[in-house]
This record gives sequence, structure tokens and C-alpha cells, in this order.
Amino acid sequence: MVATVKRKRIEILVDNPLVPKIVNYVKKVDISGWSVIKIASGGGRDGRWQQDEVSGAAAKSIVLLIANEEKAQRLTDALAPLLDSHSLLLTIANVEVVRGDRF
Amino acid sequence: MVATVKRKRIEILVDNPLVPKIVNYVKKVDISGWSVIKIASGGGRDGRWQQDEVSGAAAKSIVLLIANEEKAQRLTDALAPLLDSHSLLLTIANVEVVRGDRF
Amino acid sequence: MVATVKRKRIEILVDNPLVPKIVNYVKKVDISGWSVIKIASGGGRDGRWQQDEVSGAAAKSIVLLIANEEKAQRLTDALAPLLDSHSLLLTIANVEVVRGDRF
Amino acid sequence: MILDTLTSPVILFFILGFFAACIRSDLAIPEAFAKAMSIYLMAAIGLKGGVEVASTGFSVDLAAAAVSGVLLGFTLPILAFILLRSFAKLGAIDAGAVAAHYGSVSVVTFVTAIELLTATGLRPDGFMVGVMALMEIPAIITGLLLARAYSKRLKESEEADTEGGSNLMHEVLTNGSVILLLGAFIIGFIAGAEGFAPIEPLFSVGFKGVLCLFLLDMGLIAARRLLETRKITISLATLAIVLPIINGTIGTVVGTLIGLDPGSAAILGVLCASASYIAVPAAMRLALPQADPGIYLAMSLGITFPFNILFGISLFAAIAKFLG
Amino acid sequence: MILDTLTSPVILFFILGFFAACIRSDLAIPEAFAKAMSIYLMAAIGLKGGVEVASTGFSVDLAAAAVSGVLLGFTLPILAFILLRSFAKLGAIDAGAVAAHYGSVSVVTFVTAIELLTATGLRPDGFMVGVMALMEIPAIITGLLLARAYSKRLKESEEADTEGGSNLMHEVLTNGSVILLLGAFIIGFIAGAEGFAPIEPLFSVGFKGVLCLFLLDMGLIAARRLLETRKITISLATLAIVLPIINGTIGTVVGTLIGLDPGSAAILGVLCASASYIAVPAAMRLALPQADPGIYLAMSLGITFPFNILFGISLFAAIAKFLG
Amino acid sequence: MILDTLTSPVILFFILGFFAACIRSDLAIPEAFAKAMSIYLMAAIGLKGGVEVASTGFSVDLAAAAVSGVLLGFTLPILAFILLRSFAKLGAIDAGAVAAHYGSVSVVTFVTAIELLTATGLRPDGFMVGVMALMEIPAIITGLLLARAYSKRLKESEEADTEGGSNLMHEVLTNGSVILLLGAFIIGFIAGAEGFAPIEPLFSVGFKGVLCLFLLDMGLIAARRLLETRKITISLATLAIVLPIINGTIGTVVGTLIGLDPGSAAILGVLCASASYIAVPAAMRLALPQADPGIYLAMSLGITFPFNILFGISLFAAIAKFLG
Ligand SMILES: Nc1ncnc2c1ncn2[C@@H]1O[C@H](COP(=O)(O)O)[C@@H](O)[C@H]1O
Ligand SMILES: Nc1ncnc2c1ncn2[C@@H]1O[C@H](COP(=O)(O)O)[C@@H](O)[C@H]1O
Ligand SMILES: Nc1ncnc2c1ncn2[C@@H]1O[C@H](COP(=O)(O)O)[C@@H](O)[C@H]1O
Ligand code: NA
Ligand code: NA
Ligand code: NA
Repeated sequence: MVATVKRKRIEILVDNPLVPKIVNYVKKVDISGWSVIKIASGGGRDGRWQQDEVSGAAAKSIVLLIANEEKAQRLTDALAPLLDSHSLLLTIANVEVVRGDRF
Repeated sequence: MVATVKRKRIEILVDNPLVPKIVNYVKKVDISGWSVIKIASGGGRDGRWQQDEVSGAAAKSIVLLIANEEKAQRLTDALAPLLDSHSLLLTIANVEVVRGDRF
Repeated sequence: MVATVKRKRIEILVDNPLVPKIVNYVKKVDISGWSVIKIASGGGRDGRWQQDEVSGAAAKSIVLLIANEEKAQRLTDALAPLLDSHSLLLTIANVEVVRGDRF
Repeated sequence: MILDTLTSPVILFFILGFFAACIRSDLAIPEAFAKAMSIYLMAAIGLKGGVEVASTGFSVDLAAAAVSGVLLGFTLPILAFILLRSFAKLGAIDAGAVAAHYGSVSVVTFVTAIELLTATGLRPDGFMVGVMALMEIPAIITGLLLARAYSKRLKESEEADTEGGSNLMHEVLTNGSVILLLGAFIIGFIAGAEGFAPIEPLFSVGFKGVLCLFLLDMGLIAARRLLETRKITISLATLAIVLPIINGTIGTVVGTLIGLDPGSAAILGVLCASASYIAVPAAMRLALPQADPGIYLAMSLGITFPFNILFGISLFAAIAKFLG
Repeated sequence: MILDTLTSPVILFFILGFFAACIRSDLAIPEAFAKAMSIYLMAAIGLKGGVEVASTGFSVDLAAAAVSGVLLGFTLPILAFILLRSFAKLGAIDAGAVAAHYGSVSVVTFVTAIELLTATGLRPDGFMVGVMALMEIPAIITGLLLARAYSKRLKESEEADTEGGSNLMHEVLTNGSVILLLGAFIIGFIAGAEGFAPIEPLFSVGFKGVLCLFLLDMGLIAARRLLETRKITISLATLAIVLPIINGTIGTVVGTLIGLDPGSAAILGVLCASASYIAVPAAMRLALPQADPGIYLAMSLGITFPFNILFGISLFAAIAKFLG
Repeated sequence: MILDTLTSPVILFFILGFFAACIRSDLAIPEAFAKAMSIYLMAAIGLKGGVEVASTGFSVDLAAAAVSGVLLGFTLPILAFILLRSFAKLGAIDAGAVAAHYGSVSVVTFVTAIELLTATGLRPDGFMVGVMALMEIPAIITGLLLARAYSKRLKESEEADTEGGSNLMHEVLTNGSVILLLGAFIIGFIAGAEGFAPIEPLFSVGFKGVLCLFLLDMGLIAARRLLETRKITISLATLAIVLPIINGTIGTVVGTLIGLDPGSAAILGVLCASASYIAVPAAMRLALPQADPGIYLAMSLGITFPFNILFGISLFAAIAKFLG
């Protein structure tokens, strides 16, 4: 049986133009990496939207991160002031990472 | 330390043409928003498939939702009759949402 | 209230050219299906990267699987030797699957 | 004509795609590119059809072809339904869904037929584009009515799902390809030859080349569909060839009887023979989610489409010539 | 000219897209295809502009147009800001963001105007492409300064977020569309007519046809934006029509005063009248994330863009002709 | 010729892309569009090559070039491997992977070279397209054999992973770009000049323009790769320039010796000098996942590709002219 470690899986839903800003914070708290997934369409209080690259400013992505509890905490603390002004959606879940000591 | 609330993270794997139908149910149970992620390829009992927009009818997406337990329950109850006929795959996980009182 | 079962949600982050190899393992341990999500961009110890199909070899995907605990265990055992050499990132989370007895 | 067909680059690219998928090559056309090409092809044929009708004016032929097309769209699924239930033993839901596909039309088969027929001197009338657009929808209605009439399971679940009906009608009538075809047709008609001239280069220079690349993709898709399917029985495969032959022959005969020139009669045959794989599958996922996409896509894309491209078009051209 | 405009295929495709979205059709242009078309269009106009300047050389007109364009870009947002705050009661942050959009320019409106003006004999000078590229940025600066000057909330949060400023300046100056436009302009200038000849076919044959398909997509996007928005009040909608009329008239008058030919004066008017929906929204998400994208996108894409395409261009052409 | 090269729009677009990435502009070509352009370019050169061979027939030159190309593909990686291990101190696995890249070929370098050589009167033979397709694969085999022969770690892990071998051979032989190039070549050959005529417009009108936009993207990709890498040492960077010079000179000399005209000899040199960044990286991820993509992509895409485009092609043309 292979060893697993407990880590946090963080998802940050964010407007595409703001992804680099989020990544800067990720680096600051020294998380080892990140992955970006595009959202194709969605809806919320502002009505529904679809990806359209013509005016990509309204399109969104998810920044996906695996990190240990302490770094996860530091990241959420750092991002907290932006949550409202940048209308981010930040969720944290528990995952087991296989041989994941480097995260 | 920033405050978090416990919410449900719901993923519904569904054929693209049925996404608007699912979204209608989401609105009915008054969940605040939804995000759609495209699946690039996959496989199951019916063999493997790839996204191809020429005949997009067989392509699939994931509808991603963050909601409180009660709304999650209402949504799954509402969708239950469709699970088999529309071959949906519906999973629910626990997440912490940062400053997520509006969900 | 509709019935749910406890299952594992496995995410495997992998380079695109290796996806078919992973899928072979998935089939060997008899998991019923799989779904592939493209990663648009990311970064890690090797610097940041963006999807570009011109040289798609460096682009990555997530293989998403829902399986019961036993199959999840068999899959992770089977993949363990590849984790380092193929630099996979394998996470396992708990989910409730609605009417998911077939997984 | 068969030989001409099989050595035309358009068809050779289709064969290349089919072959590549059969040897499990990783050759792939990005989906956005395929979709772009299909939008381009639909805009181009719509425009050209409209420009042509603008110069010839509306005619009795046009009206006759349009009415026949719509009637054939409504009625052909009935025959298909009977054969699917009796010969292939399909349930009512799957039979209704498949029948809808065979009553509707395939835009790419149509475009390829136009090219091949024009190359052999059987140029069809421009208004046939409009007829095609009209033929996309009726079969969906017949297919659904048949499925509902003969399936008990469906009747019960319908009562629960009340909003379905109006949604579906809306979805079908506002279907993207119908809107684009008819819209481009009308734009071509309004603009006329003179207004069309400035934008013509894009739509004429690229047309045949784009069709080649598009058929390359269709070859890949058709073969992959066929290889991956686990739902095709021998009787279903047989029907996927017999149905286009029957429908196509009926269409060609009707076309000749209502006085169309041989090219247009052959095209009416091709439209009847072809099976939808865009508009109808999407409508069926919505309206008959219980029907198995594995069946209808494998039949229409995996068998009937290649059959029509490689043999059907030549067959109906021969019949039309013989009758005309 | 209005009638010519409304029956040109380019415009008809825009109307088709708008109509399709209004009846909630699922017609969609893949985003990668739309982006590809916009890259093609920008490369094409950049190249053509550069080639033209290479043959005519730099002129006083060019310098005058460039300087006026930049000055207009800096000053027009002030008027917009005042009207948005007083008439539409917007907060300083939202008003600053919207004002930046109206001071900047829309590439597609520009390209469409070039086509329509050339077709009616009012061919603008090639260097106007360069002027357009220069006009993308100044309004962003004014808009941000206004928002900062008048919003207390912003002043406080600015102090926390220190890295913002330099990042933004970099983002704005290296904006993809600016680089592509100016880069293609310079390449056209270096290559000249002779060097351009081998690559010209792609960029001239396809141009108008691609513009049609692109405007089809813009129609879809504009209408969907308008239908989905919940943020547009009557006074905002009014301003989305009044602002382009005011700005466009100012631009056309300035163009005439500095001695541009009527075509170029009209284009300067169109540039002033048009509102950005690519560069500026992205900059605003970054620099003023508190501003509501629902407001500025609905105004610029949903109302001003269609207004300019359908009426504005003709209006400023008429003014320029009248003055010239 | 260097100056001609550096002011040709094709190259200027490459430089524009490189520059935009260096100043960290967000300019980006959608990946689907880039892939579409590469499919278009490969189909076009395959078709043209096939049509040309159909009219000239098979010749001794063709056979000699094909045999030489394949032999060079098998042997050049050996030299590269030795240099990579001794001079750059790479481990056997990484050295094998990099060597495979340098023995294989880059389609875009080939296409660009064809354009530049033709423009300077050194038009290469049509059959060189076929030679290029044949040269994609052999180096992969040599590279893997070298890695296996010299790496202990690999030998052990191989024994565990049994299915690898046959999978890889299949993957490499059915590689999408090989199938498309050879397939289009055969289609061109079957169709001949006459059959090609109807589809020619798309493939000739757009060719050079598409190459411009494609090289814009390659510039972006090459520079980003170079900027992001953390794996390139000075000796690796040196080899990324020395290897193409050595390989290219060998290729040009061999081409001249077997009696090719100067244009074709130069192209053989370019093929030897160029390093793969599509087929081989994918094969290496599969067959040598332990090799570091950071090294081979940065060398082949980030350094060798720009070097060949800007200087290498001119260099081998000069050598071929001097020898021929
Ligand atoms: N902590 C992480 N969270 C999410 N994705 C990651 C993480 N670390 C690495 N990745 C992804 O894995 C890729 C390779 O990482 P690396 O092996 O560290 O270069 C990166 O480009 C990311 O897409
Ligand atoms: N409850 C939710 N679950 C998933 N995604 C959401 C949810 N609420 C909002 N979103 C996403 O966030 C975007 C902006 O939401 P809002 O700020 O409510 O307009 C939406 O368009 C969705 O893509
Ligand atoms: N166990 C699974 N995990 C993840 N995705 C699945 C799973 N089973 C099925 N799928 C997805 O659902 C689609 C339909 O599955 P099926 O209904 O089994 O043919 C597949 O093509 C996959 O994309
Ligand atoms: Na039919
Ligand atoms: Na403006
Ligand atoms: Na080489």
C-alpha cells in the first residue's frame, strides 16, 4: 500500500485578467505550483455569461492548488482582502496526496 | 485568520445539450450561481469519446456548484429522477468556503 | 431524500501524451469510466507553461475518476511506481455519489 | 462517376481521415477549427444559394421542391421507424430517435454532393440550399411523435416533465445551423450578385479546399465512432445502408416527378438519403434523453455518412440521369 | 449612406447575429475562431496601413492626426465622467471605468467604418491605423486618475495594494492588440509594397468575408450581453448613445479642422465615438476590480457598438462630408 | 541573403512574436488556431510535393535523397549524443532524448526554408517533402537505443514496464503529422495537377500569409520557452547552436555529393540542422518520461529554431551555392 499525506485542495474562481495577480500571491506564500482550468460558461448574480475571447475580460478560470495546511492558511489570509473587491470564490477541501511530500 | 463556512461542492457530469436543463433546476432551488467546465474526452460503458463540435451532442461538461447543505439536498432531490434517464453523474463533497456566506 | 454512496474522487494531473497510458491502468483495475479535463496553464518547479498545441508535449490534463475505495487503492498502487518518473500528481478525496452504485 | 468520385481530392481526404483513425493515429483536427469550417461552409452555401435565387427569382420548381422536401421530411421517418422496430428489433424510443436522424439531412453530405455533381455537369439549382434548411426539422417532430405513441415508459415520464415540449420546439426552430443557413440565404438574396461581389473571394476561393480539410475530419470522426461503438448489431448496420438507398431513391424519383432537373432531383435524393448528425442528435439528447446516442451516432456518422459520400451520391446521380 | 450600410452583407451578418441571439438561438462562433479572425483583421489592417505609409511617406497630416488622437483620448473621458456621475448617478469608480472605455477605441468599429467609407468613396488615409493604435491607451490613464481622485474607498485600498501601478502600466503598454497593430504596421512599413506582395493574397482575398463572419459573432455577443445584463438603467442606455454622438462629432470636427480629408476626419470621429471592449475591460478588471463589468460591457458592447455600426458611421461620414 | 531574410515579412512576424514575448506582452494565438494553421501548412506542402512528383515522376535523385535522409536521421543523433554527454555533461537519458530531437526535423523550419530559398531563386525539388516525412522517425529510434544502452536506471525500470515498446512504435509510426504529410503527398500524387486545380486556390492563396501568422506564434512560443526555462546551461545553449551548424553542413555536403541541385541540397541541410518540437517531444514523454522536457524543448524551440530561421537557412543556402 502506497503512502499518502493529507493536503488542502484550494480552488480559486477568478476573472481571467486577474489570474497573474493570484499567481503572484501563490508564489509569495511559496506554494510549489498551480494549475489553471478554464470555465466555459456560468452564471451568478450578474446574469449568465459565456467564454468569448473577443472580450475575454469577463471570462473566468479556476486556479487549482495543492498545498499543506499552513501554506493554505497563509494564502487565504493574504487573499482575504481581495475576495470582495475582486469577487473571488475560494474553496478549500481535504485530499490525500499520494507520495505528495513535496507539496 | 479569516473565517470560513462549510458548504457543499456539487459536480454534475452531463451531456452538453442538457446543461441548460440542469441550470434551470439550479435556479429553481435558488442556488446563487454555477460554473461549467468542459470535458475534453472520456470513456465509460459506451466506449470512449472525444470532444468534437461537429456532432457536439455526445460531448460532456461538468456543472460545478457551491451551495449550502439544504439547497444541495433540494437540488439532488429534484435531479434524482433524471439521473438514470439522462445518465448524469452527481457527486457531492464537503468544502470550506472563505467568506462564503452568500452561497 | 435520495440515497448516496461514499466513493473516492481521484484526480491525476498528467502530461497529455501520457493520458492513454493512465487510461490503460484505469481499465486494468476495472474502474467504470474516466473523464479528462484540460489544464490551460500552470507552473511548478520547472517554470510556468501555457497550453500550446504546436508542441503539445508539455501541456497537461487532469484525469478525473470516481471509484470505490478498493479500486482507488488498486489504482494508486499500480500507478505508484510512475509517480516520480512521469511526475504525476495524484490526489484522492471523499465524495458522496447520488445513486452511484455502479461506480 | 464512382471512379471520378473516388479519385477526387475531396473524397481522398475523407478516406485519409478514415484510414488514419483505423490505424489509431493521433491525427486530430481541433474542434474549434472543425466548427469554424462548418460555419464557413454553411455561410458560403447559404450566400451562394440566396444570390442565385435573387438572380433567377422564385419559381414553381422552388415551391415544388420545398413542399416535397418538407413532406418527405415528415413521412420518411415512418418507414424507417417500422423497419427499425421490425427488422432491427429496436425499442420505440431508440427507433423514434434513429428515424428522426434519417428523415433529417446532413449538411456536409449535401455540400459534397453539390461539388461532385457540379464537377460531372449535373449542377443543381441554387434554391436547393433553402430546401435543405427546411428539411432539417420536420423529421424531428415525426420521430418524437412516433416514440411517444409507441412507448409506455415515455408517456408516464412525460407527465412529470412538463416544460419539455415548448423548450424543445424552441430549441429546434432556433437551431444554430438552421438560422445560419437561412440567414445567409436571405443575406445572399438581399445583397444579390453585386452586393455579394466584395465578400465573394473568401467564400469561393477557399470553398473546395476547406471542404477537403473538413472531410478529413469527418473521416476521422466517422471511423472513430465506428471503432468505439459497442451498440451496432448486424441488422442495424444493414439498415444504415438500406435506409439511405430506399430514402434516396424515393427522393430522386419524387424530384424527377415534380419536374426538377436531374442535378436537383439527385440532390433531393441525397438529402433524403443523408442522416443528420448535428441538429438531430442535439435535439434527441434533449427530448429523448433515454434514447441511446451510441446507436444513432454510430449509424448516421459511422456508416450512413461514409456510404453516401463514397457511393450514395453517385448512385442517386445515376438514377436521376436515367430518369431525367 | 444609411441605406447602403443597412444592406451591405457586412452589416447584414451583424444583424443576423443580433437577431439569432435575440430569439435565443444556440448559434455560436467558437471563441478560438473569433480570436483568430480578430488577429487576422488586426494584422491585415496594420500591414496595409504600414505599406501605405511606406509609399506616401510621413506627412504633416499624419503627425497632426496622431497628436489630436492622443489628446482626444486623454480629454474625452473627462466629459464622459461628468455626464456619468451627474446624469446617470454612477459612483466614481464605475464612472471612471466607463469613461475609460469611451475614450479608447474599438478596432472592429474602425475596420467596419473603413470598409463602409471606402465603398462610398470616402477612402481614409492609411496612417489612421497607427492613430487608432495610439488611441487605445491614453483614456485608460485618464479614467483611472478620475476614479482615484473622486473615490475615497479607492484611495484607502490603494495604499494597501502597492504593486498595482507599475503592473498596470506594463500590462497596458504591452497589450496584445496594441503590439500586434503597431507591429504589423511596422512590418508593412519595412516590407513596403514589394515585400508585401507575396503575403498580400491572404490579407486581401479574405478580408471582407472574414469581417462578415466576425460581425456575425459580434452581433451574437452584443445582443447576449444586452439580454443578460441587469445593470443598465435608462439613463445609462441613453448615455451609451449620447456619448458616441458627442464624442464622434467632436472627433470629426477636430479632424476637419486639422486639415484631414473627409474620409480620415470621419474615421477620427468614429474612433472617438467607439468604445473599447477588449483592451480597456481587461485593464479595468486589473486596475479597478471594484468597478462593475456588468455596466461597462453592457454599455460599450451591447449598445454603443451596435449603434455605431448601424448609424454612427453614416452619421460621422455625413458630418465630415458636410464640413469638408 | 541574410538581409533579404531579415526583412522578409515571414521573418519579421517571427521577430515580432519573439519581441512581444520578451517584453511580456499578453499577445497570444489561440492554440486551436495554431494547430489549424499547422494542419493547413502540412496539407499544402504535402499536396504540392505530391503534385510535383506526379508531373516529374520518380527519379534517381528522389531515391538518393530519401535513402540519405533516412540514414542521416539514424546516424546524426550519435554525434549529438556524444557531444551532449561529454561537452554538456548530460545524463544518458536526457542526452538520448535531446539527440533524438536533433536527428529529427522541424516542419516549420522546412516550410520557411522553402519560401526563402524559392524567393532567392534556389527552388528545391518537390519530393523533398516526402524526404522530410521519412526523416521524422529514425532519430527517435536511435535516441531511445542510445538512452537504453547507456542508462542503468532505465534498463531496470524497462523490465517492469513491458507494454512500452510496441506502444511506442505504433505511436511513432502513426504520428499525426507523418500521416498527414504522407497522406497529402499521396493525394497530390493521385490527383495530379488537374485534380489539384479545383482545391488549389485555398492552398496557394493563403500559404505565405498563414506562414506569417504561424511564425508570429512560433516567435511567442520560442521566446516564452526560453524565458521560462531554468534548465539551460551555457554549454547546452552553445550546443543548441553548434549542433545545427554541424548537422546542417553535413546534410548540405551529402546532398551535394548525391547530386541534388543546390536548392535541394540546402533543404537537406536545413532538415538535418532543424530539431523536432512536435513529433519527438510527444514520443519522448511516452518513451522516456524520465527525460526532462525543460531541456529538450528549451534547446529545440527556444534556441535552435530561432537560430535556423534567422541564420541557419541562409548559411546552408550559401554552402550549397558554394559547393553546387
Ligand atoms: N501545488 C500544485 N498545485 C497544483 N498544481 C501543481 C502544483 N504543483 C505543480 N502543479 C502542476 O504540475 C505542473 C508540473 O509541476 P512541476 O513538476 O513542479 O514542474 C505544473 O506546471 C502545474 O501545472
Ligand atoms: N454558487 C456558485 N457555484 C459555482 N459557481 C458560482 C457560484 N456563484 C457564482 N459562481 C461563478 O462566479 C461567477 C460570478 O458570480 P457572481 O459574482 O455571483 O455574478 C458566475 O458567473 C459563476 O461562474
Ligand atoms: N467512474 C467515472 N469517473 C469519471 N468519469 C466517468 C466515470 N464513469 C463515466 N464517466 C464519464 O461519463 C461518461 C459516460 O459514461 P457511461 O455512462 O458509463 O458511458 C464517460 O464517457 C466519462 O466521461
Ligand atoms: Na434524410
Ligand atoms: Na472612443
Ligand atoms: Na535534424
